[in-house]
Amino acid sequence: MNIATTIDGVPLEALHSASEAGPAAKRIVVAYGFWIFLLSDIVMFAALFASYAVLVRSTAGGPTGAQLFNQTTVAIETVCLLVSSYTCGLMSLAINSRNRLGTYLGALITFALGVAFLTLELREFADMIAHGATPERSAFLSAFFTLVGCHGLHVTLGLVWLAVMMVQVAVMGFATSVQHRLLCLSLFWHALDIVWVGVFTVVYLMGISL
Amino acid sequence: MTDVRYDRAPGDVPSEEVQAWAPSEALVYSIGLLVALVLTATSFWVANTSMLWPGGVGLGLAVLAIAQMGVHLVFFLHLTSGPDSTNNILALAFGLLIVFVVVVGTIWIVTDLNDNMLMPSSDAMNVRMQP
Amino acid sequence: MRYGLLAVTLLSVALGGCSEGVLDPKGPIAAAERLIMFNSLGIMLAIVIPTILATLAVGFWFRASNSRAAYLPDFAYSGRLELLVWSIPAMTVLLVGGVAWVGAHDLDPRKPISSSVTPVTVQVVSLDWKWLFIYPEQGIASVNNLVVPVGTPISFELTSSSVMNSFHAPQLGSQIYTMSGMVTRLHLQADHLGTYPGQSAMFSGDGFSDMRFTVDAVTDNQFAQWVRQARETGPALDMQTYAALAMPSKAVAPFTYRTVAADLFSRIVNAGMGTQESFLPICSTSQRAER
Amino acid sequence: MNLLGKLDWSAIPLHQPIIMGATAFMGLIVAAVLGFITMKGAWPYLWREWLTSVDHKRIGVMYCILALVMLLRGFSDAIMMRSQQAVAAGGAQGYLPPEHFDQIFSAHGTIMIFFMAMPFVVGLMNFAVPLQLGIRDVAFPTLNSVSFWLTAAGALLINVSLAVGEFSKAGWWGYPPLSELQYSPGVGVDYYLWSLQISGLGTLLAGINFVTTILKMRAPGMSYMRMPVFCWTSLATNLLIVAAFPVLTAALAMLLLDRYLGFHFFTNEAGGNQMLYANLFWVWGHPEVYILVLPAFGVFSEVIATFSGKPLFGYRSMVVATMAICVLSFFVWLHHFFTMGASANVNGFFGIMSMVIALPTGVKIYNWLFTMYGGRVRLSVPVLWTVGFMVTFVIGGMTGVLHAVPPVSFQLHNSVFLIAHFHNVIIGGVVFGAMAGYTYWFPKAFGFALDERWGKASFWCWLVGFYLAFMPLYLLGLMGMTRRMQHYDNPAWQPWLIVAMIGAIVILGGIICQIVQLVVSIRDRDRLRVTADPWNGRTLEWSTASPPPAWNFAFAPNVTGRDAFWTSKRQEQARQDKPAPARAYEPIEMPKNSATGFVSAFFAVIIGFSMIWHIWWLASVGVFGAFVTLLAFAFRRHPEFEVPAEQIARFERAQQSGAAA
Ligand code: HEA
Ligand code: HEA
Ligand code: CUA
Ligand SMILES: [Cu+2]
Repeated sequence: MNIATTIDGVPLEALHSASEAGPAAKRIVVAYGFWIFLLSDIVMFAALFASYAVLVRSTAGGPTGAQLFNQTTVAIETVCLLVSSYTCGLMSLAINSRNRLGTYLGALITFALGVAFLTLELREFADMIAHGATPERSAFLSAFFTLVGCHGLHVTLGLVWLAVMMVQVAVMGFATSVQHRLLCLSLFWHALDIVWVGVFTVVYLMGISL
Repeated sequence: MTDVRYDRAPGDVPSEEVQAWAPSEALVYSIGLLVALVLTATSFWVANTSMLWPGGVGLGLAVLAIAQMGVHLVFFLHLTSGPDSTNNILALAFGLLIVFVVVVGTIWIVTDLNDNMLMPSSDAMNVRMQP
Repeated sequence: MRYGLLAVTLLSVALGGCSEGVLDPKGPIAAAERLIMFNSLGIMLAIVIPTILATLAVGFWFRASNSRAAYLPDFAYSGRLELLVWSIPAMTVLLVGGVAWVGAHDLDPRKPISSSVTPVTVQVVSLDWKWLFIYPEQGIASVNNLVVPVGTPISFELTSSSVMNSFHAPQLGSQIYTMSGMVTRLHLQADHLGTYPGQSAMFSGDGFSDMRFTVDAVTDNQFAQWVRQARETGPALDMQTYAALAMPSKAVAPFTYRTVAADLFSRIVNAGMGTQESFLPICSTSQRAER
Repeated sequence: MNLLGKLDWSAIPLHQPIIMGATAFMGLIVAAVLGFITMKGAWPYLWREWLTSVDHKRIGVMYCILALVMLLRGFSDAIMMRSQQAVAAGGAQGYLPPEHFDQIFSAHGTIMIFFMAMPFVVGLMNFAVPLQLGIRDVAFPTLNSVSFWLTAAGALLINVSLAVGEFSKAGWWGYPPLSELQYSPGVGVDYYLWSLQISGLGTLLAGINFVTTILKMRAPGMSYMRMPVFCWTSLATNLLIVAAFPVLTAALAMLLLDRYLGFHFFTNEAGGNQMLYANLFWVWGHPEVYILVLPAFGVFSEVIATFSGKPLFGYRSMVVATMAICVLSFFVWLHHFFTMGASANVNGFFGIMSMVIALPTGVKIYNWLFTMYGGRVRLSVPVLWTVGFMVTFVIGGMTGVLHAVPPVSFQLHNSVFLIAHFHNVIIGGVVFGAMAGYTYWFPKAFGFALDERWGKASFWCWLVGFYLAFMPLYLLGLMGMTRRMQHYDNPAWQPWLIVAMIGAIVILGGIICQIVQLVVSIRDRDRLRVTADPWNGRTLEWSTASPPPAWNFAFAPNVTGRDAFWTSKRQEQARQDKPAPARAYEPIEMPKNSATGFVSAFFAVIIGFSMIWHIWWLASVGVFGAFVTLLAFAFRRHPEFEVPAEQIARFERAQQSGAAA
């Protein structure tokens, strides 16, 4: 509640309204730009979700979701991603207090969990393909592999990005630009988690129960 | 560039001084994780139990998912309804509107079309539309 | 309004010599659609023409070189005008919107035409690049020539053998897409004897421009006679002949089939759905591949 | 294994004289331009000042140049279609065989929408928005350069298809199953898909950049309700870009997966659903038409207020109308396929929603009208384009609403009546708007104005040409002529098609006038030299020099009201004192030039081209190169440099003495 009446101890009336205060600070501009990017990314996922929903019954006589999905894997995947979001958050706290060790540690755990998630997902895919449930088999499977695979691709990119950022911290320290990028990275990682909530609910849970 | 305080970046951790009264950040993340885990567990349970009316399961799952997304936004992405986040929230609201329109509109239109495209006399079309 | 009249006169002169198209309906559907079009146009012209005239007049009168025009440099807001400006188009939209809603329901292509005459069913298949019309009740089929008894509702079931097309005979009314593996529905009727052009209204590849057909609206007797004739001449339409017909070809001259395999239409639809039982190795691919 | 994938000599259409002629002609022009640059030794200058520039003004100008070049390409396609249809009546086949004609209308539509209209409006926004907001640059200047070069890369790819391989023959929508591998086995559709994906990415990044700029980077005091209307419409356009383009990306990606990996999203087999593609395409497609026309509305708003010597009438309802169009445009897309067979309720709903857009659009028309009312309207070229627009667009909008009545669409869908509708709104709206903006801001960008007489001549040619070229199409549509006809039976259509061709030729006259205008103006630039404020402007771009310095404003402007510059001019008059007391200039931080955009677009072309021709190894090289480019950008140490205070002071002094002289 405090926040509504004062900002950093300065009463609101004394401040310009945000819309008249002139260009915002770089950190805000960068993060806001990235926020807009994330929203556009989510709209793309919305199109994929919609396509999946429309094609889910078009199995062309091939296997259905209920026959293919393994809930235990999905549960483990979900926990991996959730905890990685948590460690990613702790990492940003370490960054804010310029704690290198904490940053590396947070990054390492996040990375490891991300890799675990990807491994599980790829194993699941390989398993399905081995059983003939390839994306060429039916429209349903095309939509499934595209939606889930697109999320997986995002995770992969996130991991590459994370690795690059750790090199940057090592080389350039906590320069402002590095900090801005790390902020964006954590936004990205959390957003992936949100998309995953949609994936496991719509694809896996609704897939087996409906 | 002018330094503006009356504005906040999305996902930013609020500065220490203002939030002196608030729980520590690590605690916020931990609460978030906990709630998210509980919601996830509930979702899995809902999908598997036979104790619930099957007709309501889909709806229940959707509500749980939305709740969990909200938890992520608040605890991990630090979104608040404070005046310093107005722009972030507005952008989010616009994004959600579009997501809603794209998903609901597409499902509405294509299901309606599908239903109208069945063979009038035989049930052959069902092979394609319903497994 | 004078200009409106002028435009209408010019339009009618321009179209006077022409006896085809949307403005020359030959059936109840096309007639209703033309009426709706004129009504909507009239409603909108009532606001659009004054708008155009006002734009020209204001722009001309307030030109900088006209010293007689008033200069009101602070005239930037007027609550009354704002309200007017929002409400006049709103009324128009309300009116045309109502027409759209009622029209969409009344002229829904799926809606049968109410009539005391029993309808004739025609199954339409769009092929690369010609039209196949199957008359299941008569057991015959015809290519690029649709013959219908006048005054009788025709109930169409439409599908495609390959890509999307749109079945359109402007003087009879609504068009509708044809899509592989799916069946769309359409109801039309011809009220006047005559021969009317038809076409595909959805681009479908190289032979598209030739994908025309004619509609012959004939008397009941003539129709019965045509059916009899068809039954006696032409090849039989079975799986083999259908497969041959489905190969891409352009500008095919109309002809008829003496018999049609009973479930041909539904098998074409099922083939399009790619289910296992698909029976035809229709490979238009090789023909389409040009390099 | 073939090192060059599907690429071999047969890809070059040596046996087709028309294509080879066109290619040779284009090649000659390109060679001439490149030769000229080399002769002048201008490469270092070009590289330093333009190709690697991250200055929003330069990027804006490059966007407009790209758009104008693509206009010429799109127009030559249009002339070919018009002349083909003028002769191919009865049994005649004309001079363009179907496989060629089909490529032409597909290329015409794609190029005009994506590589002419889009770059033009994005270019105008690039140039004007930061200046109007009173800031030094956009939020992400290097990203801006990436956006531009990706757009250019897409444009390059689509033009390469002329010489190497072929272009899509499935129309600018690329509807499956026609665009699927089974029915379009050639590389044409792949050219279409990859050039749209690459330029689409650029557009999306530009959208993000501008939303952020407008929402977060305004000059002190520039509250939302003080922003110029052009900034508002730009905001709406960029919100639409950010929200709509991802859907197109997704739809095209699915089609790519179908074509490259045998997926079954839209195929006839295995449960694919072609209706889904149509649905997704138009989810993007309808907002796209407002992406194009909203900036044009913004230009007209600026022009009409400036040249009437009055504030814009009804600013508030203008803003409301803009944002209403922005949101409503997402609720109407089904009106592009009323005839696919949806239920009456669905058709009715989307029909009514489409009409509702006429309401805010109409409000805009009336507000412009009342802005002229009581004004002193100087009838110079930008105003002519504006009034021409108001008259023409209302007609096109009306036929749009007509299409939105489902039973009417059942008859007129895909007829040339529809072609007339959308050229009516696009030429009468977007192109006229682009031309108005071009004439309006040209003096700001280059320091000299465009010749008035040639400008007027061009306008009249365009106006008359437009009516001649497209009014007959309305009639033909009513006579039952459908679109995309390579030849036709009905001889009654031919006279009208000949009129339409004459119209296109008159438009060509307009284009020639425009080119002459440009040449004459460059020749007479000393006579046409202008001050900072040639039109007695109202917004901040007119408060700085023409052309503006790299840093735009020596001091961040302090905005105290709507029409910021006009307000401050009035205040100065009222005070009647000397220019504001001299302030000490301060050094300004500016972003350094960067080759990131150019180099990453280079790799994008490599990726696109090698994917089209299935040259997998080269595609991986391209991906790797793009990645390294990004890394190089990320590890830059000093991305900014400082403009010393003396340099700024020198510039300002020279400016003032120039103005006094
Ligand atoms: C800049 C581009 C642009 C713009 C602004 C518009 C504006 C509109 N368009 Fe258009 N449209 C296209 C570009 C555009 N369109 C394109 C490219 C296609 C075809 C693509 C293809 O198939 O290849 C198309 C196709 C198209 C269709 C599909 C037809 C079919 O395929 O069968 C429809 C149907 O509803 C439609 C409707 C409208 C409407 C209702 C508007 C409205 O926004 C118009 C609103 C404006 C006015 C009405 C005028 C001003 C208002 C007043 C003076 C107020 C009073 C008037 C009234 C209340 C009537 N358009
Ligand atoms: C922005 C969009 C745009 C624009 C501007 C145009 C402009 C024109 N179009 Fe286009 N057209 C489309 C978008 C556009 N078109 C689309 C989307 C299709 C559908 C494609 C499909 O079916 O898939 C289409 C289809 C289409 C057809 C096919 C009809 C059919 O299917 O049967 C025809 C037929 O003649 C045609 C004609 C013309 C003509 C004569 C012009 C003329 O008005 C051309 C005007 C000339 C220019 C716009 C260039 C002029 C200016 C300059 C070069 C600047 C000069 C230089 C300086 C100032 C320095 N168009
Ligand atoms: Cu459409 Cu099944
Ligand atoms: Cu539209």
